[in-house]
Formats: sequence, C-alpha cells, structure tokens
Amino acid sequence: MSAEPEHQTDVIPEWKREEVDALAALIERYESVGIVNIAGIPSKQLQQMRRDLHGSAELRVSRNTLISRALDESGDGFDELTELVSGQVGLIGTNDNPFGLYKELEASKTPAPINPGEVAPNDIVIPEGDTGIDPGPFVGELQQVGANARIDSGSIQVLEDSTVLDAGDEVSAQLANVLNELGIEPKEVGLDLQGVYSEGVFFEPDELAIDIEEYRADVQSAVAAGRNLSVNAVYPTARTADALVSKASNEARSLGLFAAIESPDIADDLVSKADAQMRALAAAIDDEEALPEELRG
Amino acid sequence: MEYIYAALILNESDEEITEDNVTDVLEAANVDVEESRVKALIAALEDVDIEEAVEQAAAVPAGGAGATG
Amino acid sequence: MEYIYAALILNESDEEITEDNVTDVLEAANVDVEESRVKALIAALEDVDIEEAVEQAAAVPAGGAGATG
Amino acid sequence: MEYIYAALILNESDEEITEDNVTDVLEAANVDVEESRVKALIAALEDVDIEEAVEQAAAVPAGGAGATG
Amino acid sequence: MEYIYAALILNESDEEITEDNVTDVLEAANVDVEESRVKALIAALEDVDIEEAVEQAAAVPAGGAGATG
Amino acid sequence: MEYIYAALILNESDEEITEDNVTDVLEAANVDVEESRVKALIAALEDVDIEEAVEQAAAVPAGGAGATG
Amino acid sequence: MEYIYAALILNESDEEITEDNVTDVLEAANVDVEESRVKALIAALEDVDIEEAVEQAAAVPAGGAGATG
Repeated sequence: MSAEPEHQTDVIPEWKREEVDALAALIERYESVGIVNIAGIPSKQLQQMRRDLHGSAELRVSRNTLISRALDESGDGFDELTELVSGQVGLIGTNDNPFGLYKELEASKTPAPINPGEVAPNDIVIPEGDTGIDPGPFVGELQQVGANARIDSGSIQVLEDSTVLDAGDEVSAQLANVLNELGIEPKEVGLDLQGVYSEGVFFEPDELAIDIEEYRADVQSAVAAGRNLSVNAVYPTARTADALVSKASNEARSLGLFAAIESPDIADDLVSKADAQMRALAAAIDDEEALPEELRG
Repeated sequence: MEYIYAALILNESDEEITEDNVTDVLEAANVDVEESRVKALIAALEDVDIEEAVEQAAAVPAGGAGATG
Repeated sequence: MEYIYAALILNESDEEITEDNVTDVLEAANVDVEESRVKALIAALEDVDIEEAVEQAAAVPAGGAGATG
Repeated sequence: MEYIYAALILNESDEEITEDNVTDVLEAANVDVEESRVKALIAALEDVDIEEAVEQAAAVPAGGAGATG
Repeated sequence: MEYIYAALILNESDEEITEDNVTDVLEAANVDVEESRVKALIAALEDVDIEEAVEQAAAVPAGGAGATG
Repeated sequence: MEYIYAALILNESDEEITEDNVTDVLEAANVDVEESRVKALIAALEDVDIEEAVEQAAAVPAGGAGATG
Repeated sequence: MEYIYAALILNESDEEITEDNVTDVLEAANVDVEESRVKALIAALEDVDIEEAVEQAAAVPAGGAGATG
C-alpha cells in the first residue's frame, strides 16, 4: 500500500500534494471520518452549512481523486469510505460519535422543491385538503398527475392523500409544475452522510439512524421500572419514600373503611360511605312512595 | 333517609327487614314513624338485592380526612 | 357499618348521638352491641360535621345514586 | 390512624392482632393508648380479611379523585 | 411495609422518626428488625413531607368504600 | 434510586444481586457506596420476584400527582 | 434496558453520561458491552431530558415497564 502513493507523490503538482496533505490531516485529526453527499446544495448554502458545523465537525470539499488518495494514504480500514467517493461529495471529520454526527446532519436538512427530470427521493404525496386555489384548469392538471381533486366550496379540494410519484421515479415537467404551484417541497437538501469510519468501525447511514422517541420511551420505562421495584419491594429511596408513605396511609385508610373502624381520621369518610350506600340503595328502589322527598327522582 | 338506614342496619345484623323491625329501630331513635312509609319501603325492598345495591356506592373521595383530621 | 348507620339515623331525627342512643338503636335491631365500638364511634364523630361529610358523598355520583340524587 | 397502622404491622409480622399486642406496639411509639379504641379496633377487625382490605387500596384507580368523578 | 407503618405511627404520635424509635416499635410487634433497612428508611424519609404524602393519599378515593364492611 | 438501578442492571445481565455485585456496579459509577443501603437493598429484594415487581404499577402517585390527576 | 439503567445510575450520581462511564458501569455488571450501542445511547440521550422522565414517572402511576415501551 505504501509504495505506490510515494511514487505518485513525485509526479503530482504541488497544490494537489498540499490538498492531499490537508485532507490526510483532517482524517488524522478526528475520531470519526465520513463521506457526505453535497449534490444539489447551492454553494452559498454550503458555505453556511460549513459555518454551522463549526465546533462539532469539519467539512472539506475537494476533488474526488484527491479525497480517495488521502484516504488511501491514511492507512488500512478506509476502503469502505473510498468506495463511497463518487458524485459530488465532501470529507467530514468529527470527534462527536457517529450517531451524533448523523443526527446533527439530518436535523440540518431543509426541504426544497424538486425539478423536472430529478428522481424522487421518496414517495411524493399531495395531501388531502383545500388547496386554496380558485376553480380553474388547475383541477385538471391535478387530476392528470394522479391526485383525486375536485372543485368544492369555491376552491380546488384534494379529497384524499394522493401518491403522485413513487420513490425512484423521474419527475415530469407537469408534476414539477403542480408541486411548485402547491408549494410542496418533496426534497430534503443538506449534507447527506454516506458512511462513517469511527475508531476502527464502519457505519452505514441506516445503522446510524436512531429513534430518539424510542430512547425516550425506554428511559421512561426504565424510570418506571425503578419506581415500581422500589415501591413494590418496599425499598424506600429519596425519590420514592413519599409514594411509599402515601401507599401505607392509603392501605390504612382502606382497611379502616373496609372494616368500618371507628377512628377519628376516617370518621367523615365512614359517614360519606354510609350516605353513599344509603343513596345507592335508594336508587335501587322503584317506588317513590318508599323514598323521602329529597331522594325522589 | 332514616327509614333506609334502618333497613341497612337490619341488613348488617342479618335481621329480617319487616315492618315491625324497621319500626322498632326507628322508634329507638325517637322517630315519629309513619306506617305507610314503612309499608312502602318493605314492599319496595322486596325486589332489591341490598348487598348488590350497596356495592354500587362508588369509592368516596375522602377529601375531608386529610384536611380536617 | 351498623354503628355508623345508627349514628346517622339519630342525626336525621335530630337526636343527640350519645352512647345510650346509639346503643338503643342498635339493640332495637338485635345487634350484639360492643360498648367499645360505641365509645370509639362517639369519640371519632366528635369533630365531624356530618352534614358536610354527607354533602361530600352527595357531590360524587355514587354508583346509581347520582341519577336520583 | 396509629391504631390501624399497629394492626397492619402485626399483620405483616404474622402476629395475632390482640389487645395486648396492639397496645404494646402503640406504647413503644409513646402513644397514650385508649383501651376502648383498642377494643373497638379488635372488634371491627374480627372477621375482616386484612390482606383483601389492603389490596383494595392497591386496586384504587390511581391518579387522583378526579379520574373517577 | 411494616417499616413504613412504624414510621407513620411515630409521625402520628409526634415522636421523632429515629433509628431507635422505629426499631422499638417494630420489636414491640415481634418483627425481626434489620438495622440496614431501618437506616435506609430514615435516610429516604429525610426530605419527605409526610403530612403532604398522607394528604395526597387521602385525595385518592379509598378502595374500601365500595365494599360492604 | 441508583441502588435500585444497580439491581436492575444485574437482573438484566442475569448476574446475582449480591452485596459485592451491587457495590461494584455503583463504584464503577463513582457512587460513594453506603454498605447499609446495599444490605437493605439485598434484604428488601430477597423474596421479591423482580420481573413482577417491575411490571406492577406502584399504586400511589406521589409528588403533586393528586392535583394534576 | 441495561444500557439505559447504566445511564440512569450515572444521572443519579451526577456523573457525566459518557461512553467510558457507561461502559465502566456495564462491565462492572459483567455485561458484554457493545461499543456501538453505547455510542448510540450517548447520542440519543443528548436529546432526552432524563429528569423530566423521572418527574413524569412520579406524577403518573407508572404502567408496567413493558406497557410504556
């Protein structure tokens, strides 16, 4: 592996050598290194994204050949990354863990309109509802792209969620126009992580997608499990002692009411209970004549 | 209401709920007993499962207990 | 519950809730009265506002009772 | 409630709920024990399945009185 | 629960909830007291407002009410 | 609660819940471990089916729950 | 769930929830730790408010651990 790059070092121009060194330094500097797809991001927006990453990750965009060369020169284990270098990509490095990097990049993505000839990244759906567009030829256009639309109450309505293009299919000029008219932006534009190499392990994007809600639910379950065990095993902790006191007190009250124990602490409850029972019995009596006036229906 | 309570006492002590028994309980409490109401009550209770009716009484929110006690 | 019911009958007929009165009502229902429970009852009810406690129960739809109440 | 708690402790430790035992527990907590209340407690608990009564507490739909109302 | 009940008896009788006091109450009920559990209880209760916790329980409808006593 | 969580980790990893194991887990988290609390935990869990205890909802809400419920 | 419990122990003992700390706790419990799961946990918990979950559990009587999951 080492002989060939050294040989090539002699023949490539100085600026390329410097760029490869800079890329290699980035690879060296960070615990996690990944390839991001930057296709479709306007250069101004890309600049902003790079600035937004500042402090958590470093993005360097370069020629693919130079990125590949830098990965090769950085030693074994980057093969999977090298394979991802195609199209418009950049090299990203971070000391955050790769799950955190993926999460951050996903969160920074923004919706964007889709152009004719582009491939749908996911199913494109025109949602049910009032389009707010006045009756006119547009209803026909909607119907032609496959939306269940009609004119109602003075505007064009979509009657149900309508999938107008499957993921992977090409967007027609007419569909692009309809989507644009409706303000639907089916694309997500942003730094799209293709893979990360972190401390000896390669991660693909679908491995990095974590469901925060699932973790939140797990934390809640774990906390509930702890509380339940603490209370049910009667192992009082600072967090559960009050619940145990409430439980003990409730048990005493239940016993007192159940056995009708004449205790001042529950005397009014017992009176309430007796009254409730009397009313319940009265409610079961059909004959009004048998009831005092205040209990008649 | 005292007539119904009288029936409940008799029920708890497993005494039959008769005119005489209800009247006795009420008179012991100095109630001026109306015979017709006792008769109506006895008749009405004939078709009632007292245990079941009483169990219908929902749990009482014992708001007062903690506060006043 | 018969001790409580007895107290409530007395309350309805505006009689004082004393040991003797409670005992009389219970005995009229053939209850084998335990003096200690009567004493404890009187003591327990000392600070209870019965009307208030009853209103509390009435406020809560108690099983079927709510319908007629 | 201390009398009831005393009964519950005895129940947990599988001791009989007698006047002497309840009194001992309460006195250990420096309670000025009233004999009639102890007697009333014993009498009230006579035929009661304490486990069952306590389980009723656990069965309560927790989450505040409002939930049932 | 006997350890908690013991603490609550002490609370009702306005005695301090200390290791010694809890141990005394439990031993009076013939409980084979484990020192570590008493210590853990005292530590856990340190910042607990017992009155508040008890009132909270009172706000919840008690299970026993529905059943016939 | 860290002591409880330590027991739960051991339970999940099918390790025995012993004083030593609980102490090891807690010390790995830099907890200043109190021997008596570990002992109390082991004692409390002795006859407890952890799976069951974990799944059974702690009956009483605490900490302002009554108000919000 | 052992990874979550490890994080909760660290949270209770005011230690930072880092890869190293979580790994240490799990290894102390003889868990065969998967590095990537630890990494995922750390990243996920950045967006989860543990104290909020704890307070929520205290307010709402917890359904079984499985029920919420």
